[in-house]
Amino acid sequence: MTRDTNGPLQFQAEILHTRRAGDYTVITFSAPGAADRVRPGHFVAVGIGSDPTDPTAMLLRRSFSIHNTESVGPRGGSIDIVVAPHGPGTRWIVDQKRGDTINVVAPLGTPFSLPKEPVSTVLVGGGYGSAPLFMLADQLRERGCRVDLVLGAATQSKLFGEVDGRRRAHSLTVTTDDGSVGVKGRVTDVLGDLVEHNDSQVIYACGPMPMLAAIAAFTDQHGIVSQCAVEEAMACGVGVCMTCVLPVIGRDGQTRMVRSCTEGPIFFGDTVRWNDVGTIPADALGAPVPGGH
Amino acid sequence: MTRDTNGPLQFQAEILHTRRAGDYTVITFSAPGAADRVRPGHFVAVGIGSDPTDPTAMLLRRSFSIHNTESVGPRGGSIDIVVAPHGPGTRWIVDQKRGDTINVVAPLGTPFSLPKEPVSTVLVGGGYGSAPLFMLADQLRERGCRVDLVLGAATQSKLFGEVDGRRRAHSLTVTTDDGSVGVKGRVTDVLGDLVEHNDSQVIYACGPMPMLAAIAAFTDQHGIVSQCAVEEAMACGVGVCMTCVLPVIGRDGQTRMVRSCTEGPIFFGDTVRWNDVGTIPADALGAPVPGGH
Amino acid sequence: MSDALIRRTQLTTRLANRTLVSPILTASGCAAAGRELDRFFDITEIGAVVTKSIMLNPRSGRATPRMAETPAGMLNSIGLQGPGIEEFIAKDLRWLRERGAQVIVSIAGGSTAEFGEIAARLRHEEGIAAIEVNISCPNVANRGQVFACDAGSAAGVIQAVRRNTSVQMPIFAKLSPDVTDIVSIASSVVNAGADGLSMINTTLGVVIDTDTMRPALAGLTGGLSGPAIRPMAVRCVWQVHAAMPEVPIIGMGGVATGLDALQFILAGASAVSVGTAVFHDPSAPARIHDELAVALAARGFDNVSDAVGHAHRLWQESQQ
Amino acid sequence: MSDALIRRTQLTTRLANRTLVSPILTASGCAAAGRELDRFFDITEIGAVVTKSIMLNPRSGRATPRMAETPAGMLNSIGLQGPGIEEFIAKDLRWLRERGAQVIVSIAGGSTAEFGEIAARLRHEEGIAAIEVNISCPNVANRGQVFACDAGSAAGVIQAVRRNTSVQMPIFAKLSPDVTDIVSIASSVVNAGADGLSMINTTLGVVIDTDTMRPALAGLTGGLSGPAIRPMAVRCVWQVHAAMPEVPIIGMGGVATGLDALQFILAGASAVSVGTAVFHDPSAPARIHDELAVALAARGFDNVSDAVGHAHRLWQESQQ
Ligand SMILES: Cc1cc2nc3c(=O)[nH]c(=O)nc-3n(C[C@H](O)[C@H](O)[C@H](O)COP(=O)(O)OP(=O)(O)OC[C@H]3O[C@@H](n4cnc5c(N)ncnc54)[C@H](O)[C@@H]3O)c2cc1C
Ligand SMILES: Cc1cc2nc3c(=O)[nH]c(=O)nc-3n(C[C@H](O)[C@H](O)[C@H](O)COP(=O)(O)OP(=O)(O)OC[C@H]3O[C@@H](n4cnc5c(N)ncnc54)[C@H](O)[C@@H]3O)c2cc1C
Ligand SMILES: Cc1cc2nc3c(=O)[nH]c(=O)nc-3n(C[C@H](O)[C@H](O)[C@H](O)COP(=O)(O)O)c2cc1C
Ligand SMILES: Cc1cc2nc3c(=O)[nH]c(=O)nc-3n(C[C@H](O)[C@H](O)[C@H](O)COP(=O)(O)O)c2cc1C
Ligand code: FES
Ligand code: FES
Repeated sequence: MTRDTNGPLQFQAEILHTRRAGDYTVITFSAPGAADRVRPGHFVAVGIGSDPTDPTAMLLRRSFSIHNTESVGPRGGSIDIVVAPHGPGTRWIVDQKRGDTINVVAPLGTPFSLPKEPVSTVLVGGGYGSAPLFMLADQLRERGCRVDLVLGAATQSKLFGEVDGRRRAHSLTVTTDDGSVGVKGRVTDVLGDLVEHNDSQVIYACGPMPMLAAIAAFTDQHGIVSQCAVEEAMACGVGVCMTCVLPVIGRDGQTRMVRSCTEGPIFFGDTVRWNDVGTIPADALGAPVPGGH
Repeated sequence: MTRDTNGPLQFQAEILHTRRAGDYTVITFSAPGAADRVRPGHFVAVGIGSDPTDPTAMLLRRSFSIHNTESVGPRGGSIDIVVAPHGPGTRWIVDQKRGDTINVVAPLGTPFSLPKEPVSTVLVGGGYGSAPLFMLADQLRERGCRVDLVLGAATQSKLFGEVDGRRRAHSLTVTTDDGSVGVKGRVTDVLGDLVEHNDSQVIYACGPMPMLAAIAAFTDQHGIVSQCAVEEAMACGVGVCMTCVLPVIGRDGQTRMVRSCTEGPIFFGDTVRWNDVGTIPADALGAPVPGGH
Repeated sequence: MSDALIRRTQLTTRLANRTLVSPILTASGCAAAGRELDRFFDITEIGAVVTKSIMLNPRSGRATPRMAETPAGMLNSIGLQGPGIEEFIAKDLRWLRERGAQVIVSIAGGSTAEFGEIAARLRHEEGIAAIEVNISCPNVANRGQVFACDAGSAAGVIQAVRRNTSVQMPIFAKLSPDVTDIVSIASSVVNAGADGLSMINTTLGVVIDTDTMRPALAGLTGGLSGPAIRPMAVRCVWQVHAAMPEVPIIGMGGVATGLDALQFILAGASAVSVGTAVFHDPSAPARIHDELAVALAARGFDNVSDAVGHAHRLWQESQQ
Repeated sequence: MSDALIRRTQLTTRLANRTLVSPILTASGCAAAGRELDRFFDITEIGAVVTKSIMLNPRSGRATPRMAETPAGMLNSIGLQGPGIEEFIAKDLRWLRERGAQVIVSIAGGSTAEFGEIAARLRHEEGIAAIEVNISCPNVANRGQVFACDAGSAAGVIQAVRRNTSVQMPIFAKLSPDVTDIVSIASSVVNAGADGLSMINTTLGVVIDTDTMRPALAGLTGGLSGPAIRPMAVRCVWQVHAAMPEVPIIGMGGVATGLDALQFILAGASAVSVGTAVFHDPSAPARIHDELAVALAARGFDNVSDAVGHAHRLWQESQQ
């Protein structure tokens, strides 16, 4: 058997451009070869350090949704990510400057599935969760789908992509928890009207877990489909460590602890056992039995 | 009892300037307050990371002789060091750019003693070991001492300070192991003539341990004095860890394991037991007794 | 030297009665069953894929969070999630065989009997270079004490595996560093029939999440791995090789570069597994192989076995 | 909050029968006798200076190299170099007293009797807040086995110290993590008369210098310290506090920030020593004190003792 060489690539990337966008930093880096393999919903894993052999106290890669790609960039292809400085790793990443190098693995994960019919869709992004939705919006529109975009965040500086959203979707609705811009409230507060009005068939969502759970509950109630990009802590990002699992119901009805870096990060909303995330449900395959493990 | 606040300072330093000099990088950083406390032979200890709270895999500071100071620099005082990229820590330091910050402790150690009389002196630097000798030359000349400078290295690119040397000493002799510049040979090959010719009373030396040992043997033979700046691996640089010790004979004739970061790095050549460095001599204070410790 | 040349020729290693093309292996639990890493480097060019420890039945593992990053290391509590031995044989082992990779199968159990059963199930499978017995798992019968922390329980497991395995099949016992005297555990498993030793498994740790003010891992404790523990791992290899120089050792714990691998070899390891470094750099095993080839050549070694334990010889000379 | 206010007011701690102005201490061997660090921060504003372990007689320590940097840590083999108890009392203790610092005197010995003698010599000295008994040193009578690795030897040392010390003087036994079951060692020293426990000392490691191909330390093995071992240290504190919640613990191992110190306190430590971090940042103890004050306030704690062991309470709730 020969090697499968169509998967993710690992490469030294040069940072081509960085810009601030509210609380976030958008980083563009060279990705020759890899950029062309990207589909909406894929993510990248970035190492901390300019090279894998640099001594670093932070061994684990940081994962970011792919925001945009350029196939014929200055270095024959580039990728954009949107980074929220959170802990020491992401702070290191946003401190890197044009011309610095980083080590990147991309593209990773299972991307969004696109509908075969030109149905009406709603795309919901919470905070930087909107990052992967713009490429998705483009591809949906190409297939003749209607795209209504909802961006939500705690406050205005944590919204990402308002300007782009107006250009790349048929409609844009903004919500903020504090009402600093758009509708005061949660994204789910505006979904009912949108879905009803446009007869939307699929909701694509990326954002915090409680938001995804709420959307999955919503699509369940309304008898439509959701695809959710989950965010679980990942040690490897490539499928070898089993840190990133969550309980997912298979086609056979059996719940299994499934890797979100490989089988995900995109899951159909009705397959994830949202309330049981962070636990091993008693009926999961191989769950501990009382008395033994 | 109140605190002694005249010792070393710890401060965030801004890198003001860097330049290449052969294989070395000369780094100038701001050192308000500290620059004025420096005497020739003092050293600095530089942390790896822009701030002590930055996560780093390299915890130990790197030590460098102070090459120059400026009391009224752009930030009210600055210090120059000469860095040879050796392992990962020094490589990180030479990668820092103007405007970056580092955390510095300075000045550290016991400096060179200056002669009370205007005697003739020879200053010998091996490789980057010449770094501290130029400030020393200035102060010796101020006191009316004759200063003959000898710079030695394996090869031309590892010599430091030829140009400066010509300006700041009465004479300059260069030796290289490969003869790429100056006399082919070791610094000790040229000492005999110099000392005889100028009736030198003190040799000040800084460089690799074998060179220092040879110079101490030389001054011993010639009945003159040497002061040697030793380079022992240091964990703390400030006198609290006891990693940097070497066997030194006290005024009472007793050998003790003495901290080179605090009692040194400058020692009189005849007090160091050069052949026993790296061991505990059996007659050292508290040496292991057979059968016991 | 061309890359391919370095990788192919110089580094064949003897490990018990096997010859491997390289001393560099993956570490159990850090490479799944090789398929994912094969996209980053050619898994047939390293010494062997050491597979994730497999148990008799499917197993869900522990609840999440299962990991926390720590300085130059990480804590994990995966809890041996896996499909069970039958699915492992049908899918993973089969794929590895078809791919032409060398395979060391790591096995784990909650009881001595379970270890024996798994070994028996593997007995007639082709394409297994060795069995690594992960005895760093809780013994259900002994209030969850880890087998590897008790010389008697550890020996019991190895005997059970030995009885159910062909005499030609090398058995490596994987030891935990969390013991007062690793040499005594090592000698007890060797006496019980282990052909070699794998050292070290992770060391037990706890991280408190200062935001939630609770343990960061859902399972409270986890195993610490990565460069942080390398000096501890090299120490274990050194001590055991000094006591039993004839017993082959697979060294591991924080190997991230060829020079790290060389430390283990000089301390007495015949092969070296790369674990956590794979998360940092998924092509690490191939890179480390190449770096090791260069490092050995630069030091004048013609082959790996001359370097195995070399630091002991130099050390003894220096002590005379 | 002004810096001085943070440092002075909020953080008084009970440690056995003592009250300290701060839970932040230096770690033995990483602060000498306080004088050098006093130039970087005011040593009277931290909880106490824990002095370098002192033996009966002057001692040269081990040959150099005595240290090697390791990922997020270091290995040391100082070998307890020091001036002996008489000079310590005459110079170091006297200076500390005149300076007005709180002092915890760390003592070490090669035999049970030596520990007893040192304790006796300290009995009538003023200005000692507590004695920390470093039992992680080799027992000459027992082929150099470390006292702390054997429950019996460890208890013997503590009994000897207890007999030679006033009942008011708190004795803290300093434990090694290099044991199969730290809780059993802890309970044996508490039964022998220790008022509290200091955890952890360094863990044994080896680094091979790949240039010389020999051990990097002249003494072969050394003690691993620094952030690398923090998860191991927090684990030890957690386990012992869970088993003996009433016994005060001085926690240490890789503390470099106020949040690191908070991890130890939440896991059960009443005070926290800062060791290797001092080499990275000589003003670390004062900085960590300030960071801890802010962290405790941000979490709504009025005082340190409410936070001690708090993670156990939250953990138990979450497990119900
Ligand atoms: C599939 C996926 C896509 C993501 N996309 C984005 C994005 O587009 N933009 C963005 O800003 N962030 C994104 N994140 C979150 C981002 O990966 C984390 O914020 C980041 O890893 C935290 O690293 P840190 O150094 O700031 O924090 P630390 O707390 O120091 O991280 C320590 C460790 O925990 C892991 N970790 C901590 N928090 C998270 C988290 N929320 N998710 C995953 N791992 C975590 C880190 O990877 C690291 O291994 C994504 C995460 C996933 C899994
Ligand atoms: C008093 C003194 C003055 C010095 N002056 C200069 C100078 O002016 N210019 C210059 O380039 N170098 C100087 N050095 C040497 C310099 O400190 C080392 O080259 C440097 O610490 C090595 O760090 P690294 O990261 O490159 O190597 P690594 O091998 O990664 O260092 C690991 C550890 O070992 C210590 N270490 C390793 N080699 C040495 C060494 N030779 N001396 C001391 N510690 C060592 C480091 O501090 C560090 O803690 C001086 C050393 C001392 C003690
Ligand atoms: C996420 C993870 C999972 C692991 N799973 C196993 C396992 O299933 N069986 C086993 O014997 N060791 C397991 N280990 C331990 C490694 O094989 C290895 O012994 C240890 O991590 C030290 O090596 P490293 O520092 O290179 O990772 C695991 C380690 C990690 C980090
Ligand atoms: C250089 C050095 C010397 C030490 N000397 C002693 C000592 O004399 N007595 C002792 O009990 N512990 C000694 N220790 C151990 C520390 O006190 C501490 O327990 C350990 O280093 C873990 O803490 P840390 O990671 O903060 O350094 C020493 C540690 C170092 C690094
Ligand atoms: S992050 Fe490692 S398997 Fe998913
Ligand atoms: S380097 Fe720590 S005492 Fe000298």
